[in-house]
Formats: sequence, C-alpha cells, structure tokens
Amino acid sequence: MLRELAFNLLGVFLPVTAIVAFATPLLGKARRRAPWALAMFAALFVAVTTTVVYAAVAVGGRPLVYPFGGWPPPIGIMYEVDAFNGVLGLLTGWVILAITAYSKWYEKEMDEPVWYYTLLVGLMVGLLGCLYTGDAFNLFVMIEVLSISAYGLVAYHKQRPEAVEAASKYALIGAVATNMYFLALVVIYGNYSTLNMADLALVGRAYAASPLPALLAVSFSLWVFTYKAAVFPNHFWLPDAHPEAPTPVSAALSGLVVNIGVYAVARFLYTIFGYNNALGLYRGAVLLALLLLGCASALLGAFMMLVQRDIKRLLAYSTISHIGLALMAGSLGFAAAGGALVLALTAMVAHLVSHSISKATLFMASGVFIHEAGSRDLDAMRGLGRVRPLSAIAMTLSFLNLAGFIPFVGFFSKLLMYQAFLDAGLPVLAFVVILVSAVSLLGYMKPIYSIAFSFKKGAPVTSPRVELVDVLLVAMSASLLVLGLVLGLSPGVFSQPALSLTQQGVEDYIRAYLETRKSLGGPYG
Amino acid sequence: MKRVVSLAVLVTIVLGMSLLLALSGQSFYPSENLRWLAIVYLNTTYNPYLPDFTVRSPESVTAIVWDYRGLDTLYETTVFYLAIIAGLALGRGVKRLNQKPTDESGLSPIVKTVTKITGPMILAVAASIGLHGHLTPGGGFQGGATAAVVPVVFIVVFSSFYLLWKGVSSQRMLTLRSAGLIGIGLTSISLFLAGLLLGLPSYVFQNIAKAGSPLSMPYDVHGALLSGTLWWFNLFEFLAVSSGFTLAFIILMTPEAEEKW
Amino acid sequence: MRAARAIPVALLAFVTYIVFSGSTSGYDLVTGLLVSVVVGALFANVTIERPSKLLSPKRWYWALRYALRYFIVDETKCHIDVAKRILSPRMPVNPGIVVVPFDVESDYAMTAIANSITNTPGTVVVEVDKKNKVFYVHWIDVASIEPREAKKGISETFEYYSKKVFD
Amino acid sequence: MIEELLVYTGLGLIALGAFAQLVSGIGVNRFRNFYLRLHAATIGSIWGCVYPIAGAGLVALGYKELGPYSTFMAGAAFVTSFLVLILSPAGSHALARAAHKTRQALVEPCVHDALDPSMCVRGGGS
Amino acid sequence: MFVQEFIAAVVPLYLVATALYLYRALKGPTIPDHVLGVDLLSYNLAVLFIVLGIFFKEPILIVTAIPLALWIYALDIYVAKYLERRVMGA
Amino acid sequence: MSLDLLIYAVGAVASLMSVVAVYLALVERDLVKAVIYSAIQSVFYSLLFYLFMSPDIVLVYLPVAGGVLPALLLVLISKTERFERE
Amino acid sequence: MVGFLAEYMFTVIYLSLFVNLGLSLFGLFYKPHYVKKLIMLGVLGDTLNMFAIFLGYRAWPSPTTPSRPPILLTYPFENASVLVEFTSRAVDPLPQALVLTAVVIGLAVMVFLIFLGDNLFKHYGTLDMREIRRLRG
Repeated sequence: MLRELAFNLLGVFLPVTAIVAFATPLLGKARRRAPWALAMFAALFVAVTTTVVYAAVAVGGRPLVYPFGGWPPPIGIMYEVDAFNGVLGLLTGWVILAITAYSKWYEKEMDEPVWYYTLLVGLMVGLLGCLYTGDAFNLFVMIEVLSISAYGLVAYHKQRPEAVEAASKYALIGAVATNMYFLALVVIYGNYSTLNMADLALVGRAYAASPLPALLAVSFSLWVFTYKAAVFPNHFWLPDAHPEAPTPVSAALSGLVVNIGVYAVARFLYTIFGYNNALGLYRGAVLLALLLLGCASALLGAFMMLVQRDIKRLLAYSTISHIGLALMAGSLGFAAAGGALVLALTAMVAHLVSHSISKATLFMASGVFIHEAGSRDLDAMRGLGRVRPLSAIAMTLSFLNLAGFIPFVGFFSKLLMYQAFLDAGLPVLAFVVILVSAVSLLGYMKPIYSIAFSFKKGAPVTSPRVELVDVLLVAMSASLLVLGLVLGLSPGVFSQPALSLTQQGVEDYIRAYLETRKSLGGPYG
Repeated sequence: MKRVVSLAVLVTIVLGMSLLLALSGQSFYPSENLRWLAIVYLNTTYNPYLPDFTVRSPESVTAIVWDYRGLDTLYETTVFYLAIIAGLALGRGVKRLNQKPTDESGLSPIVKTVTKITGPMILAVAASIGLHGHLTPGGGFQGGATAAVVPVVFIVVFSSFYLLWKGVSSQRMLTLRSAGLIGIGLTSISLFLAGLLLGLPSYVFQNIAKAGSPLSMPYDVHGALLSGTLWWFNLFEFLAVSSGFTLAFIILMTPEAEEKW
Repeated sequence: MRAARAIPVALLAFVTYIVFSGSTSGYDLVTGLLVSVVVGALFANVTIERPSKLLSPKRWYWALRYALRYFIVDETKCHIDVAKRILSPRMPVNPGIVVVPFDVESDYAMTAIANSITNTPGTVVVEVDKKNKVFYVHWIDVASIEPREAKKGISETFEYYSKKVFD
Repeated sequence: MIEELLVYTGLGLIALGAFAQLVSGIGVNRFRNFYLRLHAATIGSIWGCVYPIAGAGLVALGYKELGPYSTFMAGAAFVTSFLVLILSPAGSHALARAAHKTRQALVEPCVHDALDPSMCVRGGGS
Repeated sequence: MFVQEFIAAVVPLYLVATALYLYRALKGPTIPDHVLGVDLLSYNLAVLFIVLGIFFKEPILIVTAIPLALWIYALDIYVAKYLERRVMGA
Repeated sequence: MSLDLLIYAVGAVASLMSVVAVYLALVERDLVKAVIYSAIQSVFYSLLFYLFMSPDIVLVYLPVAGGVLPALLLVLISKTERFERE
Repeated sequence: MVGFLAEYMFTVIYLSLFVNLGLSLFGLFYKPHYVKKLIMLGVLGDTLNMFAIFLGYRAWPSPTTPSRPPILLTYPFENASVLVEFTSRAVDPLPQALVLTAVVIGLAVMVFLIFLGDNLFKHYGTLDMREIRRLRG
C-alpha cells in the first residue's frame, strides 16, 4: 500500500511541480499572494512525496523504481530511489519547504517576486530530479534545470554590480562544465551503448579490461560535479555567488545545491563505476585525487573563514570547508573496505544532513540580522541578538552544530569520520579533521560573539521582537538537536543509506532495475 | 598575412595528422552495425506486429524525444522557460519606450512589403513542419524555431513598437508560452490521471498501451496517424517555442528609456 | 471588414500549407484549414489592404503572363549579359547609380517592380523614394543618366505588367 | 514520356544552376566593389538557387524511385524556390541600402551617382 | 535513369562554388561583403541539400533547405538594420 | 564507381572550412565580423549534420546557431561595444 | 584504395572537430571579451554535438546504398521486409535525440548569458572581463 502510493507519487510529483512553475507567472500577475501560495503548494507536495518515498524505501529495504511511459528501463527513462538518494531527497524536501516559507518574510526586499518564485520552483524541480533520476542523460538535463535557476537567482538583485558579476562568472564556467559532462555522456554512450545508471553498472563489468573510456568519462564528468560541489580548484565562484544571491536562495545554494555534486560523485564512483568495474585500477587513483582535493578545500575554507568580516561570505567559506570534509569521507573507498567504508559513508551522509540543515538555518538567520542592521558587516550587527533573541539562539545552536559540539548531529558525524579514518589506517586525515574543526571554531566565534554576546555602545535599547520566522529558525535548529540525540542513541540511523553504496547495495540497485525490466516485458525486456 | 600563414599551418596539420593516423591504421571509420539500443528504437518506432510495444510514429527521433525519453524533453523545455524567466527577472524595472510606429522607423518600404507577404507563408510552412513532426523531420521545436523568423523580421524591419501596436505584447506572449507549457505538462500526466480515475494501471508519459497498462491515447483518427500524445506535444511545443522566442526578442530589442543607475 | 481582409491571407497560408505538405489527405486539409484561419486572423490587419483585388481572374492571367515572360526572356537576357562581363578578361563595366521613376500606386506594385529590377543581374535597387516615386538603381552598364532613358532600359516592361496585375 | 521530360528538364536546370554558381563565384571574387559584387550575386541567387530548386521539384515529380514522399519533395521545393525568389532581392536591396547610407562601400568605378554624388569615385576603370 | 550519376557529377561544381563564396565571405573587406558571401554560401548549400536529397533518394531531407533560406534572409536584414540604425528595435 | 566517397569528401571539405571559420572568429577583433564567422561555421556544421543523416538536427540547429544566436549577439553588441580591446 | 580514402576523410573530419574543440576552449579561457567568450561557448557546444552525431553515424551498407535518416517512409506496410530494410540502413536515432535536447539547452543558457551581458555593461561600462575584474577590485 505504502509502496504503491510512493510509486505513483514518485512518478507524478515532478511533472506537477513543473506545471506549477509554468503556471506561476500566469496567476502571479493577477494576485499578489498567488506566487507564494503556488510555491508553497509545490514545496509541500515535494516534502510529502519525499517523505513517503523514503518511508517506502526504508521499510521495504529495496530500491523503488519508476519507469516513465511504461518502457522497460534502458529503453525509457527511470527514477530509481535507494536509501542513499532517498535520504538526501527527504532532506532536500523539508529544507526547501522551510526556505519557501521563509521567502514570504524575505519578500519585502524584492520587487516583482513573481519571477523569484518561478525560479525557486525551478530550483526545486532541478534538485529533486538530480537526486532521483536513474539515467545519466536525464541527470545532465536536471543539472541544467538546477543551474539555470541558480544563475537566475544569483543575479536576482541586479541593482548590485557584484551580483551580476558573480552570476556571469558562475554561469560562464558552469556552462563549460556542463558541456564537458555532455562530452562524458558521448563517451559513455559510444563505449557502453547505454545511458541508464544501473545498466551501466551492469554492462561496465564486461569492460573491466579496457578502463580508458571509463576514465575519460569519469574525469570529464567529475569536472561538473566538483564544480557544483565547489571543491578546491573549482571553488572560486562560490564565495562570490552565494553571498550575492537573495538570502533564502543562499540557504538553498549552500545547503542543498552543493549536495548534488557530492551525491553525483558518490553515484558515479560507487554505483556506476564502482566495484570490479570498467574503471578498474584507476578508481583508486580517482578517489585518492578526490580525497586530496577534499582535504585541500576543507583546509582552505577553514582558513579563509578567519579573515572574513562579511557574514554571508564567512558562511560561504564554511560551506567549502564542510563539503571538503564530506568529500574526504566519501572518497575513502580506495583505502577502506567493509566496516571502515560503511563507517566513512555513514559519516558522509550524516555530515551532509547536519551541514545542510544548519547552513540553511544560518543563512536564514543571517538574513534576519542583515535586515535589522542594514548591512552584511559583522561589526554592524553587534548586539542585535538582543533585538531578535530567538534568531540569535537558532544561529548559535547551528554554529555549535557546525563546530561539532556534543549533543548535536555535527558532533557524531565528525566522530564517525574520525573513527573511519583511524580504522582505515590513515591517522593523518583524522588529524586534518580535528585541525579543520579547531580552525573553523575560531572562525565561528566571531559571529557568535558579535551577534549574541556583545553590545553596541550607545545604541538605543529596543525591546526584543519575535516574528514567525524566528520560530521557524528555532524549530530548524532544534531539529539538529533531535537528530543528534537520535544518532547518539542509535548510531544505525544513517547506516542504511551508507549500506546502499557498498557492494551489496549496488547489487540491490542493479537487481531492482533488472526486476523492473523483466516485469515490464516486451520483446526486448 | 599572419592569419593566412597560421591558417595554412592549421589546415596542413589537420591533413597531415590525419594522413599519418589513417596510414597507421588508426581510423575513425564508422561501423556498419548499430548498437542494441538503436535497433530497439528503430524496430519499435512504428511496428504493427508489436501492438503494445510501439509508439506508432514513423519518425523515430520524435518518438525518442517525446515518448521514450519524454521526461528529458519536458525538462529541456523547462530549462528554456526558466532561462527566459531569468531574463525577465533581469529586465524588471526597466522602462521601455512605447511610441507609435511611423513610416520612418525601420527599413525601406520594399523590405516592408516583402515581409508582409512572406509572413503568412513562413508561418504556414512552420506550422506544417511542426504538425507533421511525427511523420517527417520536424516537430514542435523545429517548427517553432522556424516560425520565430516572423517576429524577428517584423521587429527588425518595422520596429518593436509595430508589434505592440498590432497587439503582440510581451505579457500576451508570456501567457501564451505558459499556456503551451501547461499543455505539455498536462498531456504528460493525462493518461496517468485517466488511469487513476478508471482504476487501471498507467504511467506518467504513457502514450500507446503497454502490456501491463491498457490505456492508450487515440493514435489513428479516421486513417490519419496522430501517434497519440506526440501530436499534442508537438502542437503545444510549437506554441510555447514560437511565443518564447518572440518574448525573448521583444524584451531584448525594445529600446529602453534612460536608465536610473 | 477584418474577416474580409483575413480571407486572402488565409487562402495564401492554406495554399502554402498544402503545397508544402504535398498531399491532400484529410489530415492535411483539416490542419491546413485550422492553421490558415489562425494565420489569417493574425495577419488580417498587416498584409492586405484591398482584398477584392486578389479574386479577379484577369489579374491572375496577367500575373501568369508576367511570370512566363520574366523567367524566360528577361532573366536569360540579363544573366547572359552579366555572365559575359564576368568571364571576359577585361571585365567591361560602366557602373553608376541612376534615377528611375515609376508610376504605380500600390506598395505591392512598387515592390514587384523593385524586386524584378533587383532580380535581374545588372541592376540593383539601392534606395527608393516613395514621395517622388523614383528608384535609385545601381546599374552595371549605364547607358544614360537621363531618368526617362534609364527607365526604358531597365524597368518599362516590369511596370507595364505590374500595373496590370496589382493596380 | 512526360515523366522523363520532367526529369530531364529538372536535371538541366540543376546543371544550369551549377554553371551559374560557378560564374557567380568567379564574379564575386573578381569584381572589386561591393555594388558590382551584388550583380554577380544575383546570378548566384536566381539561376544558381531558384532555378535548380524548382528543377529539383520537377525531378521529384517525375522520378519514381523517390517513393511515396516525392510529392512532398516537389511541393516543398516549389515553396522554397518561391520564398528565395521573393526574399533574396529584398535582402540584397537592404544590404545595398545600408552600405550606401552608411558609406561602408563607395561606388568606385563610377559614371554617375544620383543619390549621393560625394560617394562617386570617378575613373578607376576595370 | 542516370539521375544519381548525373548529380554525382554536378556536386563537385557546386563545391567549387562553395569554396569561391567562402573566400569572399571570409575576406570581404566590408561587413556587407561578408554578409553577401554568407548569403551566397547558404543559397549554395540550400541547393546542395536539395540535390543531395535526390542523390540519397530521401525526399524528406528537403525540409532542411527551408530554414537555411529563411534565417539567412533574417541575417541580411538584421545586419542591414545594425549598420543603418545601431538600435535593433526602432 | 563508389558514390559514398563523394559524400565523405564533401564532409571532409566542410569540416576543414569550419576550422578556417572558427580560427578567424577566434582572432578577429571586430566582434560583428566574429559573429558572422561563427554563422559561417554553423552553416558548415549544418552541412555536416545533413551528411550524417540527421535532418531533425539540421532543422533545430540552423535556426538556433545560424539565426537566433547571431541575432541575439548582434543585439548585445549593438547595446554595448563593437571592438575588442587590445 | 577506396577504403583508405574513406578512412582518411573520416579522420579529417574527426581531427578538424578536435581542432575546433581546442580553438574554442582556448578562446573561452584566454580571450578577455565577454562576447568573444559567448561565441566560443557556442562553438564548443556545437562541436560536442557534432561528436555525438559522428558517433551515431553508420557506414554505407554497400557503396551504392546510402545509409538513411531514422525515419520510416513507407507505412502502413504489409510485410516486415520494409522494417528489416529500414533497420539495416537507418542511422542511430538516439544521439540525434540527445543532441536535440542539448542544442535547446545550450540555446537557453546562451539567452540567459546574453541578458546578463546587457546588465553587466550597464554596471561596468565595458564587457572586457579583465577590466571588470579590475573595476570590482
């Protein structure tokens, strides 16, 4: 019953969301509230769907496959949800719901919000499509949907020259990167004559002797994935682009869009070109390179954070640092196997979840303070914690989570990471994790201190105010606490997603695809 | 002169390198055989012997674009739509001129008259390309892109005010575009909704009945092959694309009043 | 009135659609009808000023005569002339821009004359002055710069037929 | 019989087109002035494009090996050639007018320039 | 009939013309010259498309000539407009 | 007589010509001319698409790369600046 | 000899595509002007599409029967021989469909970039990226 519901919702929710995006400008011109209501409807629908889908996957214990048009998969396109992209989808659905709700408050900073909401719904479609799709070319299309809405949203405050410049840099190099992914797809289709991810994993095994095409494909496609995830040499656009976007969009970009890059890297290197596959010996080399890049961007982000005075820029560098950490954990597959690998992947998933929620909260809270202060400078925000106490609390909690304090989920994710590195026999990396945490704690102290704990001398005393947004922010940061408690009490919560990237999980992924293909029949099934 | 020399060098490099490669047996001559997947597509695109595993469209590219991989195409149009929305967002708050068109504006009267005559012909040709998309090369996007010649040429030859004066405003084009895209979206889920109502299994983007799901769009109306949803997709895409191009050109080409900043 | 003006445009679109599709099956007729109605409505106020002209068979007869004569006689003469100039080693050219008056009323007749002039090699309409009713024609071999003489060399036959067809 | 006639006429027109395009290509490169090149271009667009496309339509009407879509080909060829016939002079005229108005190209070997005498460069010869 | 062979003999002539046009389109000192070259080039290719359609015995390939002719006309028009006015919309 | 060789020769010539056009578009400083060169390149690419038997692509590609993009780029140039600086 | 010439010509096509790819990447990264970058981005996308189509081509079954576009001309048909002949000659339709999608997507990105370039010029008064970086500080 649940599975059937999830199956039908999985097929229909993205076309419906796209229809909402198409309809927004039509209705939005007539009524002022309509755009927000439509976006909220789409976000609610997405949140419910992702929950149902994840529940069905988690309860059923096997991936859920939706073949579009009733075509058996390598002929048609399919959506395939296992626990890994299921949990990321769940995260995306709820965070984007919070962001859409927050946008209502942010509306006063914008003129003609109709375009903003249309692009936001487009972003939603792109995010979920990237996560759920089981077809490599469909991933290309969805990355483009995601990118074009992100470009448009970054340039949304077009009165600011910096915003337009950041968007142009982001869009120009992003277009080159996605073109390179298309080249990777050409290589893949030319050599393996299929585009389906599960089918690629299956077919690739026959090509283990000649790993060169797979290496080409992976290296071309890694460019766009690391670009989207802002990993070290490709990180240059993020500190400009994320702060210049409207605040809720900064939250979506920093919290969710970067996840897509990490997700796609994991999907390509574990599921498609994973175990005893076409990539062969090169897989270790690619993973090692990714590990080093992740290491570099973690350190770079942490150190760059120290010198920032602009709060949104500080948060952007923190994103680079944390994505680097998650990538480090995720690319441990070259050295570890079995328990240590599961531990590392669990750490990656937990870290992505913790980072997404807290970074979204932080950006949204910073939006509140920027609105109060009229500036993005940290010094101008002194003492504003007294004016918006709930937001200050939410902000502090989220910072503590990012720094890895104890009852929060961030602590457990870093602990898992530490353990995984030690188990894999790489104590250097464990040291890097500690170093990054320590350095970034220094960086986080500055905003915490200046907003929550300091006074502005000679400022008139204003009474504390509470709006609906503050409640939303507190709820989001409280969820971090709850998640931390859950993870602390039963460490197995995130192991199911991690297990779906192990060899057994990949077998399940392929088996689900084969079953669907057989059940749909036809002469070529 | 420098350019000529470097061009000659470039061409010589290409010719010589390929001669070397061809001599060393490293050729890029394509195979005579097709991939498995391609043969599946070619065999099932119009195949009366497989009544529940075919698209019933002789044009296999359109069949792939709108049926086998219809999801890609839906989001591809979404990308184009979002790009134009982003453009509108970038152009908000800009005052655009709105004058009455005169004889002076635009190009010479000969070009104007020629454009007037050829406009309907080009639209008819474009509609033919678009509406025969499931039979001959063409389809919604191709037809729409051909039809976009008309607004471009009208804007350039007369002026963008002329279009406004004749009632082609950016607001109307946006409405038409949204309507076309909503049509595409509804077509894609129409059989799914019908299946829900009738209690029959059916899929999103379903076109012709499959073995497990008996619902099917009408694909043959009095001897005219419509290929089910393909015809509707082409129609709506034609509307959406032609109005989208018109919209983009109108907002880019209309002269602006003085900027504020 | 708008409907009356729409009919010729719709007819033009319909004929184009059917000829382009190259078949008269039911599908083509029905879709062609729909398309031509839409196109007619769109272009009713743009293309046609006086619809009754289109329906007179006499004009069509003259148009046919014009086309036959133009494609077989005039074009061949001018093409051979210019081709000779191109291929002869000395390239004998004697170019200049001359004034060529015309004496027709409607835009369509004027355009027909101008296009006929431009489509024959050796003469290109550079500029048109509707007020004074003259073309400025770039002529590869200027026989005379006097307007009436120039007209005799360039556009007299075109104008004779265009008047019959369009005015 | 009539079909063969159609095919041979069409092929003749195609051959004529090839010849005209060659002449036009030579002329475009030999003439030293934009306006003179326009005359050579006219050969390439009328005899070189309109006639052979119409000829291809005639071939399609007569040539049975083309299969069921040969009427489609004929119709499309006629429509295309008609559109080129109307559009190409308009394009050349627009270009010539723009070139003359903005003084992109002078009328170089020149006998008389009624429009703008200052652009007439006398003498030169061929 | 000898249609295929006849066309195979004619196509090289068209190719030579293409090269000549290309030379003008790339060299042409002024912008109208460039555009004139592109114009002729595309008319040449339109004929080539149609003639090769007969050569392949694929009548449907003829549709490709239409957008070539139409959009190159549009290129003429907007280069002319650009030269004349500098503002495309007025 | 092998007819396929003729077609492949046409393709080779077209691709070489496209290289020439791309190179000139790269080094040209007058942006209007660069746009025209890129239009030439796209015309030759459409010939290649045609020879590789994809009329659908020609129908999409020609309007997009030969018509719409030059138009949009010319609009952008006419709104901004025409010459690339040293 | 004929076989060698055919191979040579295909190699020429392939290599010139590679040269175009290299030229366009060079232009993208080393030419400072925004419009030049856009032109080269267009060339890059076109060349990649060309690669896909090149991949989907199939050689002629015999020197006198050309390969054909993946479009069935005779339908409805009585016996399966039409279909067999079609499958033995038609080229791969899937790359064509992919390229169709990619062309439209490339166009969409380009339209957005052109809108952006307009705004960029309004703010900085130039489209030279070096200049813009300098002005931004």
